Amino acid sequence: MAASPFRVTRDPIDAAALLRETVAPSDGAALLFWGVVRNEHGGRAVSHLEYEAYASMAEAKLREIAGEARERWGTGEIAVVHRVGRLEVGEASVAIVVASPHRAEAYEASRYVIEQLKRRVPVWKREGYVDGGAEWVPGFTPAVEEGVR
Amino acid sequence: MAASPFRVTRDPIDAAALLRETVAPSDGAALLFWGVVRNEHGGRAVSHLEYEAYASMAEAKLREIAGEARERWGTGEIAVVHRVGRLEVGEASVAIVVASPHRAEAYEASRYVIEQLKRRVPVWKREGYVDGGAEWVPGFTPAVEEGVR
Amino acid sequence: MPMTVRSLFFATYRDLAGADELLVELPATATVEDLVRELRAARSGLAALPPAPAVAVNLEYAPLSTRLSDGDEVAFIPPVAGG
Amino acid sequence: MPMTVRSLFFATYRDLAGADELLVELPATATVEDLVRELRAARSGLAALPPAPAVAVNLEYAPLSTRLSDGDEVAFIPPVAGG
Repeated sequence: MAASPFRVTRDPIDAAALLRETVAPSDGAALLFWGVVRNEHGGRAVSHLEYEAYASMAEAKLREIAGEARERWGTGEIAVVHRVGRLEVGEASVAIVVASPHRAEAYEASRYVIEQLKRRVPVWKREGYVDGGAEWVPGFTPAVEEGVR
Repeated sequence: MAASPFRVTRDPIDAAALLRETVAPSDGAALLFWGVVRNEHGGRAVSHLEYEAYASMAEAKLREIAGEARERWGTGEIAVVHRVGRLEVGEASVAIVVASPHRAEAYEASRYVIEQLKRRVPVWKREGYVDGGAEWVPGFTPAVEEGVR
Repeated sequence: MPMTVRSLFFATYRDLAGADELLVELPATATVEDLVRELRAARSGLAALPPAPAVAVNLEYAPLSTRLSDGDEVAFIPPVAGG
Repeated sequence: MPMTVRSLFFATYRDLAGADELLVELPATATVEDLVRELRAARSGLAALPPAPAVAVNLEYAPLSTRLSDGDEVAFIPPVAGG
Protein backbone atom coordinates (compact mmCIF):
# COMPACT_ATOMS: atom_id res chain seq x y z
CA MET A 1 0.00 0.00 0.00
CA ALA A 2 2.65 2.52 1.04
CA ALA A 3 4.92 4.23 -1.46
CA SER A 4 8.63 3.42 -1.27
CA PRO A 5 10.27 5.39 1.53
CA PHE A 6 13.01 6.49 -0.91
CA ARG A 7 11.74 8.59 -3.72
CA VAL A 8 12.46 11.32 -6.22
CA THR A 9 9.41 13.37 -7.05
CA ARG A 10 8.23 16.50 -8.84
CA ASP A 11 5.51 17.09 -6.21
CA PRO A 12 5.81 19.28 -3.10
CA ILE A 13 6.86 17.25 -0.07
CA ASP A 14 4.21 16.60 2.58
CA ALA A 15 6.09 16.64 5.89
CA ALA A 16 3.16 15.44 8.02
CA ALA A 17 2.41 12.50 5.73
CA LEU A 18 6.07 11.49 5.68
CA LEU A 19 6.22 11.51 9.49
CA ARG A 20 3.01 9.47 9.67
CA GLU A 21 4.22 6.81 7.28
CA THR A 22 7.62 6.48 8.97
CA VAL A 23 6.94 6.51 12.73
CA ALA A 24 6.02 3.16 14.30
CA PRO A 25 4.43 2.52 17.74
CA SER A 26 7.83 1.48 19.14
CA ASP A 27 9.40 4.85 18.23
CA GLY A 28 9.76 7.60 20.80
CA ALA A 29 11.09 10.25 18.45
CA ALA A 30 11.52 11.19 14.85
CA LEU A 31 13.82 13.76 13.37
CA LEU A 32 12.90 15.50 10.14
CA PHE A 33 15.63 17.20 8.14
CA TRP A 34 13.97 19.72 5.86
CA GLY A 35 16.26 21.22 3.24
CA VAL A 36 14.89 24.43 1.74
CA VAL A 37 15.82 26.76 -1.08
CA ARG A 38 17.65 29.82 0.28
CA ASN A 39 17.37 33.28 -1.17
CA GLU A 40 21.14 33.73 -1.35
CA HIS A 41 24.26 31.75 -2.25
CA GLY A 42 27.83 32.98 -2.27
CA GLY A 43 26.62 36.57 -2.08
CA ARG A 44 24.24 36.33 -5.06
CA ALA A 45 20.49 36.69 -4.69
CA VAL A 46 18.83 33.44 -5.75
CA SER A 47 15.34 33.42 -7.21
CA HIS A 48 14.86 29.66 -7.67
CA LEU A 49 16.61 26.33 -8.17
CA GLU A 50 16.16 23.67 -10.83
CA TYR A 51 16.87 20.18 -9.52
CA GLU A 52 17.62 17.22 -11.72
CA ALA A 53 18.22 13.61 -10.70
CA TYR A 54 19.17 10.25 -12.11
CA ALA A 55 16.04 9.06 -10.36
CA SER A 56 16.40 5.27 -10.44
CA MET A 57 19.96 5.40 -9.13
CA ALA A 58 19.20 8.17 -6.64
CA GLU A 59 16.45 6.07 -5.09
CA ALA A 60 18.75 3.05 -4.90
CA LYS A 61 21.50 5.13 -3.26
CA LEU A 62 19.07 6.65 -0.74
CA ARG A 63 17.97 3.15 0.23
CA GLU A 64 21.60 2.07 0.57
CA ILE A 65 22.53 5.06 2.75
CA ALA A 66 19.48 4.62 4.97
CA GLY A 67 20.34 0.94 5.40
CA GLU A 68 23.85 1.88 6.52
CA ALA A 69 22.46 4.38 9.03
CA ARG A 70 19.91 1.92 10.44
CA GLU A 71 22.55 -0.74 10.83
CA ARG A 72 25.05 1.58 12.46
CA TRP A 73 22.69 3.32 14.91
CA GLY A 74 19.84 0.87 15.31
CA THR A 75 17.15 3.37 14.44
CA GLY A 76 13.63 2.62 13.26
CA GLU A 77 12.46 3.32 9.72
CA ILE A 78 14.06 6.00 7.58
CA ALA A 79 12.41 7.79 4.67
CA VAL A 80 13.98 10.22 2.20
CA VAL A 81 12.19 12.23 -0.46
CA HIS A 82 14.08 14.44 -2.91
CA ARG A 83 12.29 16.86 -5.15
CA VAL A 84 13.21 17.67 -8.74
CA GLY A 85 12.11 20.39 -11.11
CA ARG A 86 11.81 24.08 -10.41
CA LEU A 87 11.68 25.11 -6.73
CA GLU A 88 11.09 28.60 -5.43
CA VAL A 89 12.79 30.12 -2.37
CA GLY A 90 11.39 28.55 0.81
CA GLU A 91 10.29 25.31 -0.85
CA ALA A 92 11.69 22.03 0.46
CA SER A 93 14.11 20.22 -1.83
CA VAL A 94 14.71 17.26 0.46
CA ALA A 95 13.10 15.70 3.51
CA ILE A 96 14.72 13.00 5.63
CA VAL A 97 12.75 11.36 8.42
CA VAL A 98 14.56 9.13 10.89
CA ALA A 99 12.25 7.43 13.38
CA SER A 100 13.86 5.89 16.42
CA PRO A 101 13.07 4.37 19.80
CA HIS A 102 15.55 6.87 21.30
CA ARG A 103 16.51 10.36 20.22
CA ALA A 104 20.33 10.36 20.36
CA GLU A 105 20.52 7.79 17.58
CA ALA A 106 18.05 9.73 15.46
CA TYR A 107 20.34 12.78 15.47
CA GLU A 108 23.40 10.78 14.48
CA ALA A 109 21.63 8.85 11.76
CA SER A 110 19.92 11.94 10.31
CA ARG A 111 23.22 13.76 10.07
CA TYR A 112 24.81 10.75 8.37
CA VAL A 113 22.05 10.51 5.77
CA ILE A 114 22.19 14.16 4.71
CA GLU A 115 26.00 14.19 4.56
CA GLN A 116 26.12 11.00 2.49
CA LEU A 117 23.26 12.18 0.29
CA LYS A 118 25.32 15.22 -0.63
CA ARG A 119 28.34 13.04 -1.45
CA ARG A 120 26.91 10.11 -3.40
CA VAL A 121 23.32 10.58 -4.57
CA PRO A 122 23.11 11.59 -8.25
CA VAL A 123 21.22 14.87 -8.00
CA TRP A 124 22.22 18.21 -9.49
CA LYS A 125 20.98 21.73 -9.18
CA ARG A 126 21.09 24.86 -11.26
CA GLU A 127 20.70 28.17 -9.49
CA GLY A 128 18.60 30.88 -11.06
CA TYR A 129 19.59 34.39 -9.98
CA VAL A 130 17.43 37.42 -9.27
CA ASP A 131 19.61 39.49 -11.64
CA GLY A 132 19.17 36.89 -14.39
CA GLY A 133 21.30 33.99 -15.49
CA ALA A 134 21.62 30.51 -14.06
CA GLU A 135 24.51 28.26 -13.12
CA TRP A 136 25.06 24.63 -12.19
CA VAL A 137 26.09 24.47 -8.55
CA PRO A 138 29.53 22.85 -8.04
CA GLY A 139 29.24 19.54 -6.23
CA PHE A 140 31.06 16.55 -4.80
CA THR A 141 32.83 14.04 -7.00
CA PRO A 142 31.54 10.67 -5.80
CA ALA A 143 34.25 8.27 -4.63
CA VAL A 144 34.42 5.25 -6.93
CA GLU A 145 36.29 2.29 -5.52
CA GLU A 146 38.60 0.40 -7.88
CA GLY A 147 37.79 -3.29 -8.07
CA VAL A 148 34.29 -3.00 -6.67
CA ARG A 149 32.56 -4.82 -9.47
CA MET B 1 -0.69 37.84 13.38
CA ALA B 2 1.37 34.73 14.16
CA ALA B 3 0.93 32.76 17.37
CA SER B 4 3.86 32.76 19.80
CA PRO B 5 6.51 30.28 18.66
CA PHE B 6 6.59 28.83 22.22
CA ARG B 7 3.35 27.28 23.27
CA VAL B 8 1.63 24.67 25.37
CA THR B 9 -1.52 23.34 23.75
CA ARG B 10 -4.19 20.67 24.03
CA ASP B 11 -4.47 20.46 20.22
CA PRO B 12 -2.62 18.02 17.95
CA ILE B 13 0.59 19.53 16.60
CA ASP B 14 0.62 20.50 12.93
CA ALA B 15 4.18 19.80 11.73
CA ALA B 16 3.77 21.40 8.31
CA ALA B 17 2.30 24.62 9.73
CA LEU B 18 5.08 24.86 12.31
CA LEU B 19 7.73 24.51 9.58
CA ARG B 20 5.98 27.13 7.47
CA GLU B 21 5.78 29.67 10.27
CA THR B 22 9.42 29.15 11.33
CA VAL B 23 11.45 28.97 8.11
CA ALA B 24 12.54 32.30 6.58
CA PRO B 25 13.85 32.96 3.03
CA SER B 26 17.42 33.18 4.37
CA ASP B 27 17.25 29.64 5.83
CA GLY B 28 18.68 26.67 3.97
CA ALA B 29 17.48 24.01 6.37
CA ALA B 30 15.17 23.30 9.24
CA LEU B 31 15.29 20.44 11.67
CA LEU B 32 12.10 19.18 13.30
CA PHE B 33 12.36 17.13 16.46
CA TRP B 34 9.12 15.18 16.82
CA GLY B 35 8.66 13.47 20.17
CA VAL B 36 6.04 10.75 20.08
CA VAL B 37 4.32 8.49 22.59
CA ARG B 38 5.93 5.04 22.57
CA ASN B 39 4.04 1.81 23.17
CA GLU B 40 6.53 0.62 25.78
CA HIS B 41 8.53 1.97 28.70
CA GLY B 42 10.82 0.05 31.03
CA GLY B 43 9.36 -3.21 29.78
CA ARG B 44 5.70 -2.24 30.38
CA ALA B 45 3.20 -1.86 27.56
CA VAL B 46 1.98 1.74 27.49
CA SER B 47 -1.49 2.59 26.23
CA HIS B 48 -1.37 6.39 26.54
CA LEU B 49 0.22 9.32 28.35
CA GLU B 50 -1.35 12.22 30.22
CA TYR B 51 0.76 15.36 30.02
CA GLU B 52 0.41 18.26 32.38
CA ALA B 53 2.28 21.58 32.35
CA TYR B 54 2.69 24.77 34.29
CA ALA B 55 1.88 26.44 31.03
CA SER B 56 2.84 30.07 31.65
CA MET B 57 6.23 29.11 33.05
CA ALA B 58 6.79 26.36 30.48
CA GLU B 59 6.31 28.86 27.65
CA ALA B 60 8.69 31.32 29.33
CA LYS B 61 11.34 28.59 29.77
CA LEU B 62 10.99 27.42 26.17
CA ARG B 63 11.56 30.98 25.01
CA GLU B 64 14.61 31.26 27.28
CA ILE B 65 16.13 27.97 26.06
CA ALA B 66 15.53 28.86 22.41
CA GLY B 67 17.18 32.24 23.00
CA GLU B 68 20.25 30.52 24.42
CA ALA B 69 20.43 28.17 21.44
CA ARG B 70 20.07 30.97 18.89
CA GLU B 71 22.76 33.01 20.59
CA ARG B 72 25.16 30.08 20.86
CA TRP B 73 24.77 28.67 17.34
CA GLY B 74 23.50 31.64 15.35
CA THR B 75 20.48 29.81 13.96
CA GLY B 76 17.35 31.35 12.54
CA GLU B 77 13.98 31.20 14.29
CA ILE B 78 13.15 28.42 16.72
CA ALA B 79 9.64 27.26 17.61
CA VAL B 80 8.61 24.76 20.29
CA VAL B 81 5.14 23.37 20.88
CA HIS B 82 4.38 21.02 23.78
CA ARG B 83 1.11 19.20 24.01
CA VAL B 84 -0.81 18.50 27.21
CA GLY B 85 -3.76 16.26 27.99
CA ARG B 86 -4.25 12.66 26.97
CA LEU B 87 -2.10 11.40 24.10
CA GLU B 88 -2.32 8.01 22.44
CA VAL B 89 0.62 5.95 21.21
CA GLY B 90 2.09 7.53 18.07
CA GLU B 91 0.84 11.04 18.81
CA ALA B 92 3.39 13.85 19.05
CA SER B 93 3.95 15.29 22.51
CA VAL B 94 6.52 17.87 21.48
CA ALA B 95 7.75 19.49 18.28
CA ILE B 96 10.87 21.62 18.03
CA VAL B 97 11.69 23.40 14.79
CA VAL B 98 15.10 25.00 14.36
CA ALA B 99 15.47 26.93 11.14
CA SER B 100 18.97 27.86 10.08
CA PRO B 101 21.00 29.25 7.20
CA HIS B 102 23.25 26.17 7.54
CA ARG B 103 22.51 22.65 8.70
CA ALA B 104 25.31 21.85 11.17
CA GLU B 105 24.10 24.55 13.56
CA ALA B 106 20.52 23.34 13.32
CA TYR B 107 21.54 19.89 14.58
CA GLU B 108 23.47 21.30 17.53
CA ALA B 109 20.76 23.76 18.50
CA SER B 110 17.94 21.22 18.19
CA ARG B 111 19.76 18.77 20.42
CA TYR B 112 20.36 21.52 22.98
CA VAL B 113 16.71 22.54 23.06
CA ILE B 114 15.35 19.02 23.63
CA GLU B 115 17.95 18.22 26.31
CA GLN B 116 17.30 21.47 28.18
CA LEU B 117 13.54 21.09 27.78
CA LYS B 118 13.77 17.77 29.59
CA ARG B 119 15.80 19.34 32.40
CA ARG B 120 14.06 22.65 33.09
CA VAL B 121 10.65 23.01 31.51
CA PRO B 122 7.81 22.36 34.00
CA VAL B 123 5.96 19.53 32.27
CA TRP B 124 4.99 16.18 33.76
CA LYS B 125 3.59 12.97 32.39
CA ARG B 126 1.64 10.06 33.76
CA GLU B 127 1.87 6.78 31.91
CA GLY B 128 -1.25 4.69 31.45
CA TYR B 129 -0.52 0.98 31.02
CA VAL B 130 -2.19 -1.58 28.83
CA ASP B 131 -2.66 -3.85 31.84
CA GLY B 132 -4.32 -1.02 33.79
CA GLY B 133 -2.94 1.46 36.27
CA ALA B 134 -1.04 4.66 35.71
CA GLU B 135 2.12 6.18 37.15
CA TRP B 136 3.87 9.53 37.11
CA VAL B 137 7.10 9.20 35.14
CA PRO B 138 10.21 10.02 37.23
CA GLY B 139 11.90 13.18 35.99
CA PHE B 140 14.78 15.61 36.38
CA THR B 141 15.07 17.86 39.41
CA PRO B 142 15.66 21.32 37.93
CA ALA B 143 18.85 23.02 39.08
CA VAL B 144 18.04 26.11 41.13
CA GLU B 145 20.91 28.52 41.58
CA GLU B 146 21.34 30.10 45.01
CA GLY B 147 21.38 33.87 44.90
CA VAL B 148 19.74 34.16 41.50
CA ARG B 149 17.04 36.54 42.58
CA MET C 1 1.66 43.60 57.84
CA PRO C 2 1.02 40.02 56.69
CA MET C 3 1.00 39.12 53.01
CA THR C 4 -0.72 36.50 50.91
CA VAL C 5 0.98 34.31 48.30
CA ARG C 6 -0.56 31.89 45.81
CA SER C 7 0.96 28.44 46.02
CA LEU C 8 0.55 26.18 42.97
CA PHE C 9 0.93 22.41 42.99
CA PHE C 10 1.52 20.14 40.02
CA ALA C 11 1.62 16.40 39.34
CA THR C 12 2.75 14.43 42.42
CA TYR C 13 2.78 17.55 44.56
CA ARG C 14 -0.84 18.24 43.67
CA ASP C 15 -1.65 14.70 44.75
CA LEU C 16 -0.01 15.53 48.12
CA ALA C 17 -1.72 18.91 48.47
CA GLY C 18 -5.10 17.64 47.38
CA ALA C 19 -5.46 20.94 45.55
CA ASP C 20 -4.11 22.83 42.52
CA GLU C 21 -3.69 26.01 44.45
CA LEU C 22 -3.65 27.31 48.04
CA LEU C 23 -3.62 30.89 49.29
CA VAL C 24 -1.20 31.20 52.20
CA GLU C 25 -0.86 34.11 54.61
CA LEU C 26 2.69 34.81 55.79
CA PRO C 27 4.53 37.45 57.80
CA ALA C 28 5.88 40.31 55.71
CA THR C 29 9.50 39.14 55.85
CA ALA C 30 8.86 35.52 54.87
CA THR C 31 11.05 33.55 52.47
CA VAL C 32 10.29 30.53 50.29
CA GLU C 33 11.73 28.40 53.07
CA ASP C 34 9.17 29.83 55.52
CA LEU C 35 6.38 29.05 53.09
CA VAL C 36 7.57 25.45 52.69
CA ARG C 37 7.72 25.05 56.49
CA GLU C 38 4.25 26.52 56.85
CA LEU C 39 2.77 24.24 54.19
CA ARG C 40 4.40 21.06 55.52
CA ALA C 41 2.91 21.80 58.95
CA ALA C 42 -0.49 23.02 57.79
CA ARG C 43 -1.73 20.12 55.68
CA SER C 44 -1.15 16.50 56.48
CA GLY C 45 -0.60 15.48 52.85
CA LEU C 46 2.02 18.18 52.42
CA ALA C 47 4.08 16.79 55.29
CA ALA C 48 5.43 14.51 52.56
CA LEU C 49 6.66 17.50 50.50
CA PRO C 50 10.50 17.48 50.44
CA PRO C 51 11.99 20.05 52.85
CA ALA C 52 13.81 21.65 49.89
CA PRO C 53 11.58 21.25 46.82
CA ALA C 54 12.27 23.02 43.55
CA VAL C 55 10.20 26.18 43.57
CA ALA C 56 9.45 28.90 41.05
CA VAL C 57 8.50 32.40 42.13
CA ASN C 58 6.64 34.35 39.45
CA LEU C 59 7.68 31.87 36.71
CA GLU C 60 11.38 31.75 37.59
CA TYR C 61 13.21 29.08 39.58
CA ALA C 62 14.15 30.59 42.94
CA PRO C 63 16.26 29.40 45.89
CA LEU C 64 14.71 28.77 49.31
CA SER C 65 16.27 31.98 50.62
CA THR C 66 14.16 34.11 48.24
CA ARG C 67 12.15 36.83 50.02
CA LEU C 68 8.48 36.76 49.07
CA SER C 69 6.17 39.69 48.35
CA ASP C 70 2.43 40.04 48.61
CA GLY C 71 0.71 38.49 45.60
CA ASP C 72 3.65 36.33 44.53
CA GLU C 73 2.87 33.14 42.62
CA VAL C 74 4.92 30.34 44.13
CA ALA C 75 4.89 27.06 42.22
CA PHE C 76 6.10 23.77 43.64
CA ILE C 77 7.85 21.90 40.85
CA PRO C 78 8.27 18.13 41.14
CA PRO C 79 11.00 16.58 38.98
CA VAL C 80 10.12 17.53 35.40
CA ALA C 81 9.43 14.97 32.66
CA GLY C 82 8.55 16.82 29.48
CA GLY C 83 9.34 15.79 25.96
CA MET D 1 30.34 -9.86 -31.61
CA PRO D 2 29.89 -6.17 -30.90
CA MET D 3 27.59 -4.98 -28.15
CA THR D 4 25.50 -1.89 -27.54
CA VAL D 5 25.40 0.12 -24.31
CA ARG D 6 23.11 2.99 -23.32
CA SER D 7 25.07 6.04 -22.19
CA LEU D 8 23.18 8.58 -20.04
CA PHE D 9 24.23 12.18 -19.52
CA PHE D 10 23.14 14.53 -16.75
CA ALA D 11 23.51 18.20 -15.88
CA THR D 12 26.79 19.65 -17.23
CA TYR D 13 27.60 16.40 -19.06
CA ARG D 14 24.28 16.55 -20.86
CA ASP D 15 25.19 20.07 -21.95
CA LEU D 16 28.44 18.64 -23.40
CA ALA D 17 26.76 15.67 -25.08
CA GLY D 18 23.89 17.69 -26.42
CA ALA D 19 21.71 14.70 -25.55
CA ASP D 20 20.27 12.82 -22.56
CA GLU D 21 21.21 9.49 -23.96
CA LEU D 22 23.37 7.90 -26.66
CA LEU D 23 23.50 4.31 -27.85
CA VAL D 24 27.10 3.26 -28.41
CA GLU D 25 28.37 0.17 -30.19
CA LEU D 26 31.54 -1.34 -28.72
CA PRO D 27 33.68 -4.45 -29.15
CA ALA D 28 32.61 -7.35 -26.91
CA THR D 29 35.53 -6.94 -24.51
CA ALA D 30 35.14 -3.20 -23.94
CA THR D 31 35.51 -1.53 -20.54
CA VAL D 32 34.12 1.73 -19.22
CA GLU D 33 37.44 3.30 -20.14
CA ASP D 34 36.99 2.24 -23.75
CA LEU D 35 33.53 3.77 -23.78
CA VAL D 36 34.85 7.06 -22.42
CA ARG D 37 37.57 7.11 -25.09
CA GLU D 38 35.05 6.33 -27.80
CA LEU D 39 32.68 9.08 -26.67
CA ARG D 40 35.39 11.73 -26.30
CA ALA D 41 36.47 11.02 -29.88
CA ALA D 42 33.02 10.63 -31.43
CA ARG D 43 31.32 13.89 -30.48
CA SER D 44 33.02 17.25 -30.39
CA GLY D 45 31.19 18.42 -27.26
CA LEU D 46 32.22 15.29 -25.40
CA ALA D 47 35.91 15.98 -26.02
CA ALA D 48 35.50 18.16 -22.91
CA LEU D 49 34.38 15.18 -20.81
CA PRO D 50 37.08 14.41 -18.20
CA PRO D 51 39.23 11.40 -19.17
CA ALA D 52 38.20 9.72 -15.86
CA PRO D 53 34.63 10.84 -15.09
CA ALA D 54 32.55 9.22 -12.34
CA VAL D 55 30.44 6.56 -14.00
CA ALA D 56 27.65 4.26 -12.85
CA VAL D 57 26.99 0.96 -14.56
CA ASN D 58 23.47 -0.34 -13.99
CA LEU D 59 22.87 2.10 -11.07
CA GLU D 60 26.14 1.39 -9.23
CA TYR D 61 29.32 3.45 -9.26
CA ALA D 62 31.92 1.52 -11.20
CA PRO D 63 35.65 1.97 -11.90
CA LEU D 64 36.97 2.62 -15.39
CA SER D 65 38.29 -0.92 -15.58
CA THR D 66 34.76 -2.37 -15.38
CA ARG D 67 33.98 -4.74 -18.27
CA LEU D 68 30.75 -3.86 -20.03
CA SER D 69 28.00 -6.16 -21.27
CA ASP D 70 25.45 -5.80 -24.01
CA GLY D 71 22.52 -3.68 -22.83
CA ASP D 72 24.33 -2.07 -19.88
CA GLU D 73 23.15 1.35 -18.75
CA VAL D 74 26.20 3.54 -18.27
CA ALA D 75 25.57 6.90 -16.62
CA PHE D 76 28.07 9.75 -16.63
CA ILE D 77 27.83 11.44 -13.23
CA PRO D 78 29.10 14.99 -12.88
CA PRO D 79 29.91 16.13 -9.34
CA VAL D 80 26.68 15.71 -7.36
CA ALA D 81 24.89 18.56 -5.61
CA GLY D 82 21.75 17.20 -3.98
CA GLY D 83 20.14 18.38 -0.77
